[in-house]
Amino acid sequence: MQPLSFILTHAWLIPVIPLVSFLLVGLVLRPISERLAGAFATLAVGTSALLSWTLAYDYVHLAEHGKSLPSLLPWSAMWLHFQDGFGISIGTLLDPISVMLLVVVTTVSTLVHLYSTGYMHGEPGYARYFAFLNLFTFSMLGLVLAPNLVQMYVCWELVGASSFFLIGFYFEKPSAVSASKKAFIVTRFADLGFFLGILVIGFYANQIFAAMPASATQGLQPLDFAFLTRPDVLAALSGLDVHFLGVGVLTLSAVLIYTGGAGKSAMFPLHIWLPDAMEGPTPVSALIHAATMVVAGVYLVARCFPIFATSGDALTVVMCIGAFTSLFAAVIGCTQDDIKRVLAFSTLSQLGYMMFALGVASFAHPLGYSASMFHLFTHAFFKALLFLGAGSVIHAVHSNDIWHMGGLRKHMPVTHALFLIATLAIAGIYPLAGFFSKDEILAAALHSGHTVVFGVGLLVAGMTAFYMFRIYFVTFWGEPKSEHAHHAHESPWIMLGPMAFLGVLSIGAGFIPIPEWVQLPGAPVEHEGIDLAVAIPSTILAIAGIGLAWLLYGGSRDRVDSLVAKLGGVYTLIKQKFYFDELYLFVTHSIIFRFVAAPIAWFDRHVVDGAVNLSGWFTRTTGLLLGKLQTGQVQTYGSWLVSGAIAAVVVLWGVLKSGGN
Amino acid sequence: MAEFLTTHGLTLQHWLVLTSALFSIGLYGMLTRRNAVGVLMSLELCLNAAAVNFVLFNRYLAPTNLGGAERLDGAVMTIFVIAVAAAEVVVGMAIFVAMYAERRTVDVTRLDALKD
Amino acid sequence: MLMLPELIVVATGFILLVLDLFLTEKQRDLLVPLALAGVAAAAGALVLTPDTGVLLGGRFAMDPLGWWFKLAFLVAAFLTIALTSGLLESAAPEVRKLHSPGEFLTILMFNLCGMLLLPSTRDLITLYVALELATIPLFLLAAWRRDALGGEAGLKYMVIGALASALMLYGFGVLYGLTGTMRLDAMPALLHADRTTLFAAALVVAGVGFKLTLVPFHMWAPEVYQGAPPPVTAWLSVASKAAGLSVLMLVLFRVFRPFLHDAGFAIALLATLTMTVGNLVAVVQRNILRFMAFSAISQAGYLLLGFLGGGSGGAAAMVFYLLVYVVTNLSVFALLILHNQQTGSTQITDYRGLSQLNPLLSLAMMLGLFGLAGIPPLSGFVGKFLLFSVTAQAGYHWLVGVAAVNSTVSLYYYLRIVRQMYIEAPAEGAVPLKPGALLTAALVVTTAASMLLGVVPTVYEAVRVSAAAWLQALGQ
Amino acid sequence: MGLASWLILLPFLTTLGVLFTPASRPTLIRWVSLVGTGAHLLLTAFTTWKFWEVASPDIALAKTSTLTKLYFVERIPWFKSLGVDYLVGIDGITMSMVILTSIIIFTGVLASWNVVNRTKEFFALLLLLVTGVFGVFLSFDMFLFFMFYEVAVLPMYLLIGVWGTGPKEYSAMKLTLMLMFGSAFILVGMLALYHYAGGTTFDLTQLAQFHYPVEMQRWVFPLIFIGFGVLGALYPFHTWSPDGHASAPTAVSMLHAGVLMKLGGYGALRIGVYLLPEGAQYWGLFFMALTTINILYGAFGAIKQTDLKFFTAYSSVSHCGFVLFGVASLNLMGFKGAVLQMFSHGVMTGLFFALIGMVYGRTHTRIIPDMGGLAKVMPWLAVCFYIAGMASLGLPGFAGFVAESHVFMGGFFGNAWSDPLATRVLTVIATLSIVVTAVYVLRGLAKVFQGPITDPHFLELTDATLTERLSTGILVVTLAVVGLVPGLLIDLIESALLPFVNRLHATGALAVAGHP
Repeated sequence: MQPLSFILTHAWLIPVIPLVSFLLVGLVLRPISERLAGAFATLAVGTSALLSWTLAYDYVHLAEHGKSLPSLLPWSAMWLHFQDGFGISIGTLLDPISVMLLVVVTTVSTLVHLYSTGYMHGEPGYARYFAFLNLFTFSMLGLVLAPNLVQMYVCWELVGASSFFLIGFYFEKPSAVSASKKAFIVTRFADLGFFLGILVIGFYANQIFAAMPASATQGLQPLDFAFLTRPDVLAALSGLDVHFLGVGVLTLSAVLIYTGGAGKSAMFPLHIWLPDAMEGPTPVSALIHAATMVVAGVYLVARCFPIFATSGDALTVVMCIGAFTSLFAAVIGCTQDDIKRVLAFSTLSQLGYMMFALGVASFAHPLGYSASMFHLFTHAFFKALLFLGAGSVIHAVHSNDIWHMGGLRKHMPVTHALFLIATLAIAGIYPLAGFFSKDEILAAALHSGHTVVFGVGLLVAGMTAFYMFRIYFVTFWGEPKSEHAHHAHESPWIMLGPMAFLGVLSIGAGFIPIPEWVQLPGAPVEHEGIDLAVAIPSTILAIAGIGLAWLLYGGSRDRVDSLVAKLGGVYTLIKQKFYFDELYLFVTHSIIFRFVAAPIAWFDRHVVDGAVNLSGWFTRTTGLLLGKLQTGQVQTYGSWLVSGAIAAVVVLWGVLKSGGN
Repeated sequence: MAEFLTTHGLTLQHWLVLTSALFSIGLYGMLTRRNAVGVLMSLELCLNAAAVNFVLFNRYLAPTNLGGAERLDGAVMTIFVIAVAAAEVVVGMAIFVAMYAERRTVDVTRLDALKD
Repeated sequence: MLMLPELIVVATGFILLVLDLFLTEKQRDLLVPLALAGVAAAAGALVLTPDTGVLLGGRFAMDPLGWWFKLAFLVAAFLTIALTSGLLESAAPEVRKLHSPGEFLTILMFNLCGMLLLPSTRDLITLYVALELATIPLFLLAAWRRDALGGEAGLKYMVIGALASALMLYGFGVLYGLTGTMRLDAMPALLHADRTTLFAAALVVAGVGFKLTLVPFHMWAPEVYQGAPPPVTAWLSVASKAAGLSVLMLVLFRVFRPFLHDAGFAIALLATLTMTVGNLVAVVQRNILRFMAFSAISQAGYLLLGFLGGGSGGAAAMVFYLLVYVVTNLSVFALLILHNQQTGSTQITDYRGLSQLNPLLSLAMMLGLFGLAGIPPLSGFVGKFLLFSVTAQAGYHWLVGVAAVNSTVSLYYYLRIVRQMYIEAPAEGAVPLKPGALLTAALVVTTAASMLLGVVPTVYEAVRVSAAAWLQALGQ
Repeated sequence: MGLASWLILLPFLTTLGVLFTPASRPTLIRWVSLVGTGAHLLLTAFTTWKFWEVASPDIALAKTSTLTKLYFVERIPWFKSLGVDYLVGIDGITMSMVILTSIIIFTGVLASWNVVNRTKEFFALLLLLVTGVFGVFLSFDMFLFFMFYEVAVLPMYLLIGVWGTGPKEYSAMKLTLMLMFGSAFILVGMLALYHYAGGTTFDLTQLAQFHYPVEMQRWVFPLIFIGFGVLGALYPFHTWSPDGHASAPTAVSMLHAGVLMKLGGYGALRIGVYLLPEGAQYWGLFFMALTTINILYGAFGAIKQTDLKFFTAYSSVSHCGFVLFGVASLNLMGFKGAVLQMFSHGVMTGLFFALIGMVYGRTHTRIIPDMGGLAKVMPWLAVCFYIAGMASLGLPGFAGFVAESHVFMGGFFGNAWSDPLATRVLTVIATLSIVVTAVYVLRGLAKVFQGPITDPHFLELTDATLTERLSTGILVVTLAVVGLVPGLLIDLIESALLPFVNRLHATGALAVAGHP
């Protein structure tokens, strides 16, 4: 094998550049000039993007004929040393999925940075915004390149934190503040599962690791993916006769790790934070809450896929929850009025798609794995485009409510065209990107024998087309419904440029042979072209969805209103997102805060501290009572003295008779 | 003298009963007399009971196992006790007089300015 | 030669008495330096005195530990006189002045002499006489100010003192009867652990307990401490307690040594009771003299711990702690006397804001209080630590716990005073205290000693050597 | 005189320097303190470097040793007949704690720059306190250790009582008494240790070679652990902490939460586990359970607090629980986690209290609901606060994560003497705190710094001054450096902790049956 190229051995540069830029922008440039800070940050991420394209190019050319792409660890260093034979290194793991995501993240991030220089122009905290974007990019890249669970977890938390700061960017707005808290806490809760998963698997992997001869574990650590996904290790793990609540170690840890992924990827029932996260600036939503961070969960499952696949049960969980989420979110998406929230629910739905795609995969039928990654790839572009388009619209209309828009296709033709492309892409219309990946997912579901899931997928495909065109029609067609909509202006080129670039990718990404490159290691190649048995029904359903949307929303609002009236309570239930937010609020505030936190605070102040004060009181009171013996009567004192002498006699008799001789 | 006592059946025990009784009466007096002078007198009883003890033990027990000057230790002690008791009474009376000048009473139960 | 310190003290007493007759009011100011010189001379003589030797046919003897006790008495006397100087001099404020300085000092000297004799006594007669000499003059001193409170204090002290001495005397009598000898050293071999012996022991302990303010023989203490003039209280709290300890050591180590080990539980009980009651009641006191009384009671409880196990380590710990206690307690009393002398108050709350008026004096007082509480690096800590260590060595781990918790409680009340001095603001119109030269010197000496004893091990090591030699001599 | 002694002496000399500076020149007093503590920081850096030079070749040795090797040992016989020595030395744990203390006191002096009332006494007491702290960390003679321990605790009374706020006398008294109450337990345990070993030495290194009877270990260990636990805010002996911290002035809170509370964990480890391995084995699970309560209880308690200082104090209860939890988990990772957590919590909570003081100095309120939107007017403080908050909820990249991950790994990996299922369940319960912590930290900070400005007066407030920036900056950088390059600290402490583990194993496994 030829020596690796410079960028492959120095892949760490890609995340480090944004990190350095974050520090520079945050500490040095921000006070000097906001514009400069923004430009610098953009430039830094751009450099990373260029580097990752170069890297991807070099990496793809590593493939030898007939073989899948190699998994490389060109650089790593010990970071956290727990005990002998159990440490955590940091490094850059290069394999098909990480390289793919590297490209996606840096590309979208660069475009979002560019877009933001226009979108955020004049906002207070402009430089802060870019600093956090840089931080996010760094963390996300670190996550992507993680060669072990702990680095993944570390970066996982960091993306969570940067997401928190970006959602709460408008920190004077209470809704933004609470949305950011919610996002952080919900994902944190999920990360607890992830962390426990690491603990569980770390413990047993460490045992297995220690039992192996040193030669077999050369250069590895127990939590490295390279170790954990080795067949012999997996066999040993699944062979362990340790159960907790009837669940084996492997399944338990897989499910726990999945919990983390489910939190980040907002799977049901941890989905509640994502719609609220739309309180952040729209470019942030595009980058973090559509294209990159939220797919980290999918990425995690893909990364640990051999563990899930060996467990089997865990994969079923992934599949069921993924399928359910995709349907659930699609249903809610049909009723929302906030353009960004609709997009958020669509993101949820698409993430569910990716998840169940992984769920249906197996070593025998690895197609779902490739399909999921493929969909992740394409989705990043068109969803980012949708968000940026929405941002452009919001920028013009100063509102998120689709019912305040309307007729914008005339005022904002470029935005309209690009938005339409993205909408078609997500609806899965040939030959746009979404079609290919969605088709592959459905095919994977069908071919692996999961017909129910396949059915759900089809249904969701149709619904996706429906609700996406719903917002498209309401926003861009009809009459302007507000003063702002009348006077809307097209956005500047600094915003349109990145959108156009994404538009090109939304059209063309389907032709990039991701499934060929991204193969489940150790499984047979199962890639096939377009399967008409899947493509035809899905396209039909998509078109049906578009048609329905046209029917309902293409013209006046009356039809919708009458339909809503007919649906009645069901509609309200859906529109209120099945009252999940309220449920969570109830559980946290009314149960945990009121019945756990408040009683503990009370208990501490009154019982525990009360006991301390009581002992003080007791001391004083005893002192007072004993002091009362000082009556001032000398003869009483004399009596005490005499009785004391008598008592001494008695005690001495007792002690020396019993204890002595 | 010794023969007289022993022939009349008086043993050490009898004497000890006497001194114990004396001592107890003294104690009782000290703890119950309201008049300070009465307290002092009771004290004398106590001290004297103890002093008599020394004489008794000297008489009955000590000479049997000791020689020389120490044979008289008990009696010597008694003399010292008497002397000390006198000193004690003197001091006590001095204080009482001073007290009386100040308070116009020597009732010990009314001396309770100092207490908690 | 062996008795030289005592003789010097007695001589000083007589000289003072006689001089007093011939001096004018003004000239009497010379008496204090004279008394100090006498005590210093006695101390000098003590240094030259060998620490073993016998006089008067074995009725008086020097022993290594007795030497330390005598040193403690002399140091206490010297410091007390220095602290009292302000009240004895003719320029003192009339209300709080101690009249007839010559007589006062004479009586103090005789009292001191009695105490000096105590550790050297070797038979019941000398012991009794010395003990009474160490006690009776105190009644007078307590009632020195012939006001209502002083008189009451003196009377109560006298009544209880007489009662205690009667009990003890009775106990002595029983001991004599049991052994037929007055010689303390001859007794252990003749005693058996029968009920009568224990009865005698209990009576003796009750008598000594009065002097050492052990609970429940302590009840006179707060009253007397409160009613007596503060310098007398200071003297009482250190010298009388030292005298009590020396008698108790004499009795327990010389006479009842065969039972000492087995009586451990009784001692532990007495110690627990003493420190606990002393501490608990001290917590609620408002008068600083009463407060010091209860504090002193609890300190006696700690002292008692040294008897556990009956080893030389315990003896050394007690003597060392006694030395520490003498200087530390007197350093506290220095300020207390000064404060009382210049404000007339004995209320704890009247110390408020003192640190802002007299920062250095307050610092000294705080260090003294912390020393009493046993806070390192003050010597009080080392002293307590040694006692606790003895307790642990004797196997009474629970008692270490009790004592340590008691220390915590005691810290509470010592901190109450610190709080007044440091945290509260001074009262309107409060003026700084103006200490005299002698008092200042005494304060410096006590404070320095209370710090150095804990840091420089020389004194402790010397006491330890003495104790070992002493116990070895006893064992023969 | 060697480095170890200088580390103790320097703050003491600074104390004297302050005492001999006239009270009428407060600025000079501040500068004397700053220069003294700054010099100490340099000395610490130098010592660390020296230590690293001499200690790093010995790491391999530690893997099999049952005795922690000391460096820069100085021994001067003191109370010879008792076997008390002036014995100071440095090992990895000590070194890391000295670094922590040195940083905290330096920043603490900076944070107290605006103490105007009785400046001289304030700084003198502060420096005296810190002398005691250094003494505790550096001494290896139990007598000396205990002596310094009390020296470190007592000045707190005056510092809180005189310069505090709110019910300061009550808080100061409660704090002092509870800590002294704890030290009563320690004293009992210590004397037992001394006498069972023959009563000839207090030298920890020599006592460590003595094998105590198992029965004795079983009753002494809880005394030691609880005694030190009081200072380490062990439930239910932690209630001095909220009141004390709430009343204390800024630098005192910093020192107290940052350093003094560490003495608890340090003592439990150094004396409890080191000398009484079998006692530790017997009680490990019990204390793991108790500290699990600690962790969650503190965290839940913090949710409902409205005073920023109470809030931080409860959070400290929770975080100090991690320290003791790590100690109780009886394995290398747990021990390392405990020491790391001591360090990280020290810095983090020091930062917290420094910031609270700064915010309070501006808004004159610490009540969370009264504040809002402060990030707009004091961005520096807000950023630092968020960093402290993120560090406290264990965000990777800061020292807290390194420590917590060790502690949890340690707890989950368990030990041979506790029921494995129980330790794991307890660990899982304890990990819940990372969510609860996020809840209270974010709720609290969001209210204070985010949202609309609640009081128009706030608009006139200013951001951090230069000294404030310096002190907070140092702490933030420390948090980040340890978080990003944990090896710096881990390598320092690991060789010191390996013998602890070896000792536990050398005693031979005891029967698991008969647990308390």
